[in-house]
Amino acid sequence: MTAYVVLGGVVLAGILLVVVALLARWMLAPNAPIPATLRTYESGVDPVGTGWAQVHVRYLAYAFLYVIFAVDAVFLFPWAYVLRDAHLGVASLVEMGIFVGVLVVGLAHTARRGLLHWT
Amino acid sequence: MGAAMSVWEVVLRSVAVLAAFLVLPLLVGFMEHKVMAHMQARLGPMYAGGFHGWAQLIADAAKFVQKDDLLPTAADKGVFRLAPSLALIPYLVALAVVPLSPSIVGADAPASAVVVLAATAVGVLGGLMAGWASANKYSLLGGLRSAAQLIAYELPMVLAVASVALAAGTLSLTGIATEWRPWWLLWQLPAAFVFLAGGCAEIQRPPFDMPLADSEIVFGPYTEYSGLRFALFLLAEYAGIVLMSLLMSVMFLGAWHGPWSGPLGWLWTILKAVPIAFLFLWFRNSWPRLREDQLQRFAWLVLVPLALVQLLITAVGVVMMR
Amino acid sequence: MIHAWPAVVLATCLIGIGAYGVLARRNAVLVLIGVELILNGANVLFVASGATVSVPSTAGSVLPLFIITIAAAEVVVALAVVLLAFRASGIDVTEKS
Amino acid sequence: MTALDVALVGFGLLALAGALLAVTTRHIVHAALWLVVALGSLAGVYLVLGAEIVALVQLLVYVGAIVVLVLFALMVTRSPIGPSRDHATSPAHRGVAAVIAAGLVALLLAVLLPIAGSGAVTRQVTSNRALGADLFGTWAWPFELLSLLLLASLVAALAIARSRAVTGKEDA
Repeated sequence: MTAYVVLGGVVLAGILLVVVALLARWMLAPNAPIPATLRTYESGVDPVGTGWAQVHVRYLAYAFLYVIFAVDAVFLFPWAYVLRDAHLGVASLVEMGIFVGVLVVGLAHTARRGLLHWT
Repeated sequence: MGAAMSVWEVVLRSVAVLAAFLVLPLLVGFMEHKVMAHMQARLGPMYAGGFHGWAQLIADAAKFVQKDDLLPTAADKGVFRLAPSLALIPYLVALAVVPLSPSIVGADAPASAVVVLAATAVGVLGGLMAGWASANKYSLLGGLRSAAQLIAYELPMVLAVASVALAAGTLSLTGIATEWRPWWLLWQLPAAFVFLAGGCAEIQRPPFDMPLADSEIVFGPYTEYSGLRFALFLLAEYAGIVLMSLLMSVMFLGAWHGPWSGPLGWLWTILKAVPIAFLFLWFRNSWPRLREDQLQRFAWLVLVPLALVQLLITAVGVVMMR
Repeated sequence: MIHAWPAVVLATCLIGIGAYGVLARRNAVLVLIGVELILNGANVLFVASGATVSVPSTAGSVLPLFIITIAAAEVVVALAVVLLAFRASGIDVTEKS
Repeated sequence: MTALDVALVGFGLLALAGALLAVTTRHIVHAALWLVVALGSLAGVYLVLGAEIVALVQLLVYVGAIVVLVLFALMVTRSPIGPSRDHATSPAHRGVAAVIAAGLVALLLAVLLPIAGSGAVTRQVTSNRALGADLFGTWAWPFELLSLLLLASLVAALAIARSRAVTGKEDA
């Protein structure tokens, strides 16, 4: 687990990098904002409404799919250690086959309902 | 790596990883300048630094630092400021666990393959935060596209990594590369393809650059960013190319396996990563952008099933050969 | 060497904060955030007891994995319902992206 | 206090601060982002407690998937920049909630602290290999049931999210 101490050090180094970079900018860059440069950029046209706009719900369907399959993928990792095991190897193959098979039904269902096709 | 590690060693390792993180993306960026130029029958940068414009990106960095860093009035200031770091630092963490040779590795975590995946999964938040905090419709749309794309392609990548981890019987990248045998090139070929496509989408390079799509939504989540913060996003993109190329090399191409691999192992790992990085640049020059829905369909109906079939092949192979 | 009680205090406080979030918030998504905190408090307890028992046991790691899975399933269904409620409130969320 | 204790308390305080801000901030999207801070620090807590896989899964699934889903849901519904008063509850309401939450904490502490003990013990690091063996051995049946739960929730969520009943039109 000592590797994670190094990873902590690496994260601190990354934060330090960003801080030093922004400090350099603070010292070197001019800061002369005018209202026009601070306005929301909408391709040269005057901005309409506020920045928040409603976007399509279809993105949520992808997120649903991902969350479900991400947790499925989680169990693949411990599996890597078990598959070579003399006692559990074949049994775990069958268990994982059923587990993934059930979820593939979900993916097939999603595809059949046309959620992955836009018009 | 011994159980006890002095503070100095931790500092030294962190600084070494940081140095690699700053130098390698510059090399890839320069390679892109030149490769792209020659593919388009141009010369590319020729002046900065003298020899074929080698210092062009350093000059660019000096320019970015001196540019006015705009903070739009309507933006959510705190989140807006934080987003570039959140896009950048995960790649640094991921790079820290990638081994160049059995002994040259920043942090040899027991489950380093999962560390890489967890880090890139956290990186998704960077684009989403940038898109939302910019208070710009293009940005929000780009941020959503970016997050939807990253999560859609994260999954095939997870499955591809799981496949090699199964084949090697370990979650450590060092362990995977040690167990690697030349015939894995064939056995793990579908996983390698899935990882390459997923990796290309993960770093949002053409043909998977819908989140940026300059002709549709200006520059996606980065529309409102300027100066140094924008440069940090760019650095993250090139660090992503470095990371994905090295991972391909370590997991699928055998990393340090090759003649004289003892002392020169690290050189093999890097030499195997260079063609992959070249591929990413080549893709950008050869292929047009996909459409948003085509992108999602490709992930869910091609890559995920392919990766699942690969998992089955790997698992049955491991059980048969045991 | 490690003490068990800081982890227990952390878990308890997380559960308390989560409960406050569930009780004091009216936005459904914010209530959900409170629920997630409660679930994480339970996870901390599991992991802490797995780390401090005298006999090595993996249950302290397996059960959190299960809880995370169940949390994922719960969030997916809950957010689908939230979305439905939002549509039912008469706002058109089908605007072309 | 040992080095592990210091690390645990550090990550724990960070997690508590994130959690507290997540349930009190008036900015809806900020609440989800503070939740990221809380969940990320908890991954650190799990690492200190020697549960590597749980820590990484926390980042991969909780931060990378569940919070992203929550942010998606916020962004397709209503999430303006700046504080939002629509969902605020009255101070009395919040006071009662705080009292109930404090009571819950006191009750749980009274039960759990005596069990936890006050002495230092050896930290057990969970081996990834043992975790796999138990998951596919001892816990095989709950594991299989989880796949059914996930399938059911996916189908249900898609059915709800696309129900025609409310908007009366089908788009996609």
